[in-house]
Amino acid sequence: MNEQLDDMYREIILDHYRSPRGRKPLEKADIKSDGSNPACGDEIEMQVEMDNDTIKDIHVNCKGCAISVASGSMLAEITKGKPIDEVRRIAELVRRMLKGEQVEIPDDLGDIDSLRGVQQFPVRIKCALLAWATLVEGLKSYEDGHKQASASTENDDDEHAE
Amino acid sequence: MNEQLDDMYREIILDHYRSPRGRKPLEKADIKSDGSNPACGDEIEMQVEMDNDTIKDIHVNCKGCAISVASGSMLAEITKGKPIDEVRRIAELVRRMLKGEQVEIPDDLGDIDSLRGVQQFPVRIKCALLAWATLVEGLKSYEDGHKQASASTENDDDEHAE
Amino acid sequence: MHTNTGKVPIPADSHQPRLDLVAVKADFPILDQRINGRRLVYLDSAATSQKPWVVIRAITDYYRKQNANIHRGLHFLAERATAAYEKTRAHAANFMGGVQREEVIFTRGTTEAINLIAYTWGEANIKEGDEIVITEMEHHANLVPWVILAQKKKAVLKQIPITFCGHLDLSDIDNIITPRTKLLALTQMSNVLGTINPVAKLTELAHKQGAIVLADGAQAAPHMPIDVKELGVDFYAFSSHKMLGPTGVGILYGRRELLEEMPPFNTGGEMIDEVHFDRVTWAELPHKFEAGTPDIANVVAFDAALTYLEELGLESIRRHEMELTGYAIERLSQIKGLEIQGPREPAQRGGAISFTDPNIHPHDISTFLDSRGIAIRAGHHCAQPLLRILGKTATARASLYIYNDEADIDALIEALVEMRRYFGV
Amino acid sequence: MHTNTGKVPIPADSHQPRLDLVAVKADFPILDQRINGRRLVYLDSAATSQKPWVVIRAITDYYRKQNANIHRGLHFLAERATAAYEKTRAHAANFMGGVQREEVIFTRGTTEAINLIAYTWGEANIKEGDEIVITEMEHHANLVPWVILAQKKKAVLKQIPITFCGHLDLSDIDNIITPRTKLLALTQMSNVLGTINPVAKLTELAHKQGAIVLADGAQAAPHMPIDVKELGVDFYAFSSHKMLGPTGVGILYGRRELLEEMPPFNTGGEMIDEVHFDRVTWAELPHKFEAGTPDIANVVAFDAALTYLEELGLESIRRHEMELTGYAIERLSQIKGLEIQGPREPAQRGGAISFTDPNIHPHDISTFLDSRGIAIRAGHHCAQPLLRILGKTATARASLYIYNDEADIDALIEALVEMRRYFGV
Ligand SMILES: Cc1ncc(COP(=O)(O)O)c(C=O)c1O
Ligand SMILES: Cc1ncc(COP(=O)(O)O)c(C=O)c1O
Repeated sequence: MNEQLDDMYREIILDHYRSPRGRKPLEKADIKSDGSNPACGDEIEMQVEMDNDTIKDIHVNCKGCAISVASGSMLAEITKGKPIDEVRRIAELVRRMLKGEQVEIPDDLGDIDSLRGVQQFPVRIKCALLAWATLVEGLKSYEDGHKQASASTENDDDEHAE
Repeated sequence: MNEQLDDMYREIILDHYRSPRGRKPLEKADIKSDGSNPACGDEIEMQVEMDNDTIKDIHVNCKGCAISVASGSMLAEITKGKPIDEVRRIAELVRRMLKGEQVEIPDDLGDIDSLRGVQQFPVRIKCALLAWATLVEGLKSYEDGHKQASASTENDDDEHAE
Repeated sequence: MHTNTGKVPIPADSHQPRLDLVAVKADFPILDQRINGRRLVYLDSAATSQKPWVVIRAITDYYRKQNANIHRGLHFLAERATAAYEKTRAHAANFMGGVQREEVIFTRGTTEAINLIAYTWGEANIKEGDEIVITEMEHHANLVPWVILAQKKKAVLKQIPITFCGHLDLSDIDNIITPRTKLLALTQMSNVLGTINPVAKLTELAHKQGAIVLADGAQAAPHMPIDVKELGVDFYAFSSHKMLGPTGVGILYGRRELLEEMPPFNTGGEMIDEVHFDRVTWAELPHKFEAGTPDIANVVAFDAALTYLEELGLESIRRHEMELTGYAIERLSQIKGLEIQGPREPAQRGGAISFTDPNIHPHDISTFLDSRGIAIRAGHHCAQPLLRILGKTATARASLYIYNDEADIDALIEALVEMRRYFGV
Repeated sequence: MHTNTGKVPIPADSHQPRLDLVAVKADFPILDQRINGRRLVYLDSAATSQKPWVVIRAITDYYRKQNANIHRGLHFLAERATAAYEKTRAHAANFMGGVQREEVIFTRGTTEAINLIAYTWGEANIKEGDEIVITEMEHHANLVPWVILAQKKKAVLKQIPITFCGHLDLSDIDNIITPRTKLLALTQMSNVLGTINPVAKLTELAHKQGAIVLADGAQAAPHMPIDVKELGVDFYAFSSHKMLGPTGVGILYGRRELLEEMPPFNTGGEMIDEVHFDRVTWAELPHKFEAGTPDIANVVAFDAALTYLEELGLESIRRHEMELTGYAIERLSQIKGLEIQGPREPAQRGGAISFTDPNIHPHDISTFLDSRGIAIRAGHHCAQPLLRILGKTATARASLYIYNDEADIDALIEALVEMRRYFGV
């Protein structure tokens, strides 16, 4: 289980946790989206600048555990410059990977693969999902014409399923 | 426990049960009193003819178990001709005996002593008490100037106490 | 097997293996006991069943190796306990024929499950003048909550009557279940008469009128295969302790859309999302209905009870009980004057057999049988209105389960005969 | 004993024998286990306690030798089960300083006990404009039911604030508890701060204003002698599972006159006197509040837990925990930057110690400690409003009980130091 621990807190994760990417607030944000896990107390604030259907810049400020911070930091790094559709596909990939499905993570999303170890800690899965759920919510309301969104993974209780 | 069983269903009790005393309804009743244990389903109807403060005649019709029938039959036999105060004393004696207190039953109330075995069957104590509670209620309302009374030993739950 | 008794016909479609009664009995440590110097003959399973070693050991193992509070813990024990608790939920969902795990709520028992519905769905949906339909054979658990709710809401409580043979009398059903009916609440199997009710058929009728249907499965779920989807009911309730499981655990199945709309019942920890002094939001299903620390150990052990039943096979259990019920009714009928309640035909009933002796009160029957090591129940069986309709203040009830055999019935019959000599009436 | 630590002063009136920790630890089979290759250091007793052999065995014995449904049975097992069940009631009545057995109601836990009061006494007595007073440090169990009731009745929910040190701030109490106050509901010991509240004093104030008082004893009853008469409260609630007993059992004490006037909560079997389709009368106390089959086995086994606690001595337990709490707080304070919540002085608090690291989230603390075999809890501890007031979204909480010793604290400290190296922050 020390192995398990090291599997969860991989060096890549600890690196993102110690120096999270996307910390700088944006001057001009097209999307603001907040997320939280009331039960865990993780909180996230996100700002996105869009260029039509593409994420031009993104700011992620996550107050939470190493997993949620690292996941948000990876998100900031990866999604910048990607079109909405692709971001959605990646979010879905992350979700399925964390639920324990056999998914291949492409090389260019390499850091995300390091979140795989979180599977072994069911209670922590929602921490890893928070940033992604928050961004997906934000993109949705952007498409719907709103600017503000909020998300929660608190009740994402699938980890209890057998 | 067959001994316990025989201790509860003493020959005297079975005799009262097989041929209960006081079965004959009265022509002239000063008191009518009904009693029941809803949980057990025991039901009793009582009629009493009074001569001032003395029970002149008594009718007991009990539909219930051997214990309640025998107890009612003994009551009919014993209380006939006795003044209210003494009947109350006897009822109290029966009650204390059934609750397991060390009480002496005078020789002239000899049959009652045979109810002692019921102590060992806590759930049955209220069966043995029903007739007595019904009579005491009846006498009380007689003194209060009413004719009709009803009683219940259902919630007489002391047997649960340690 | 006794040769002096005609065998009850076995349903043609029953290809299930027979129970190995010797093995089954050996699984129940309490049956080893001598009561009043005699072998224990336990014929009170309708009140509560005995427990096999696997269930007892599951409790012990839980406390020895897994015990922790669930759902919020991040440590090893808490995760194991949570997984074990949720495993039982998934198992119960399967046991009922495959429902969603979010549709399975843990309660203390059938009684609490039904009260939960009355306090939440009932409180929100029953209005003045609405009609609640029950049957004349309901247990107080599926009766008193509706009497109270009807009083409170000025609603009307109607009963489907019973026939002389102890079946539901459906001759006037169209005047009982009407467009005014908001709820049909009925038992799937009577704990007094043994009658198995046509739940699927009545559910169809009730649904046509727009009513919601709750089935009380306390007596049915332990003894036959259950498929709530096939029954079509909206709510289904049963108790662990009557089906080899521990006390303190009940299951409420509720159709997801209904549960989602319902307000919570008890409130507190575990069932909330966000809490402020002036507002609260609820957790998702099923947690919304499980406030506070549940009976974790017993929920975990209930899984072992379900597995035990499934390994025997619910079809096999039903077949065994039908045969034994047939045998018991036949033997009891041979005792002159003994009055047996409910249907005679084992296919139409379960193994709860109520009877009365014309001269000996049920209490005396019970006490006498007890002196011979035979445990039955005597009284109103929490069905006072039914007993009144039967014209009885009490009955004696022998009820069967997987660990009973013909020798148990023979012991009962022998003791009943001896009893008459004893009381000399 | 460690020599490098100042000893916490022991109250002068404490002549109680010390706990024999080696013997105590040996009584808890789960502590024998290795978690993640390490000795289990269980510091999560405020969530649920571990169980000694005597309690586990009491459950096993019950199912092996006594199991039957209670109160209505006339057979041997039913009488034994009933007597055992009622024995626990009498014991609990004594444990609380000697109340009447009719004043002791069995529930599933503290949460259900408090909901029972809200649904019965609260429903009947709280009117529009009435005030319900709680504190800022309540567990959701003693908070959400009052938020909901206040909303429903248009009553006002007021909170007694806390000071910077985690005590109740009574400076403005006369404006909080007023003649409009109908209920004061407060915890005797905080599950987050550890604070022991002046329940007797506040009860006196509330009674002067004509209010009813409910104390949540979930965290206090396991750890110190309780006398509800001395506290003066009208209702008192606690949970078996936090004090060595099984899950599924709680105790509600209620003053007899109040309980007698209150309508029942759940309805069904066992709690009735007479049942008709149009009217029902209730059983006497305490049965009026115990509908359906209760968690018989666990109630029976809870007796063994109470006996175990009493044999150790609640005074001795309190003394042990005060010493160990003092030691823990002192050692934790030596870790630079670690922030500890609640009073520092062991005499003013119990052994639930919440702390935060400036750089490491409580979840990460918990997960890391778990890898070292140390079980603590991290999160909002079912007290979201309190956490908001503390300015935290979560804390780590180590909580102590009779089977913990200084070696457990040393293991915690060592791991916390190691953790900082691990995360490198
Ligand atoms: C038909 C029926 N319904 C409900 C109940 C109540 O079950 P419980 O006491 O487990 O809540 C019983 C058990 O006595 C029953 O037989
Ligand atoms: C102070 C306090 N009150 C109430 C509760 C709820 O107790 P239970 O979950 O046993 O109902 C707890 C336990 O978490 C608690 O710590």
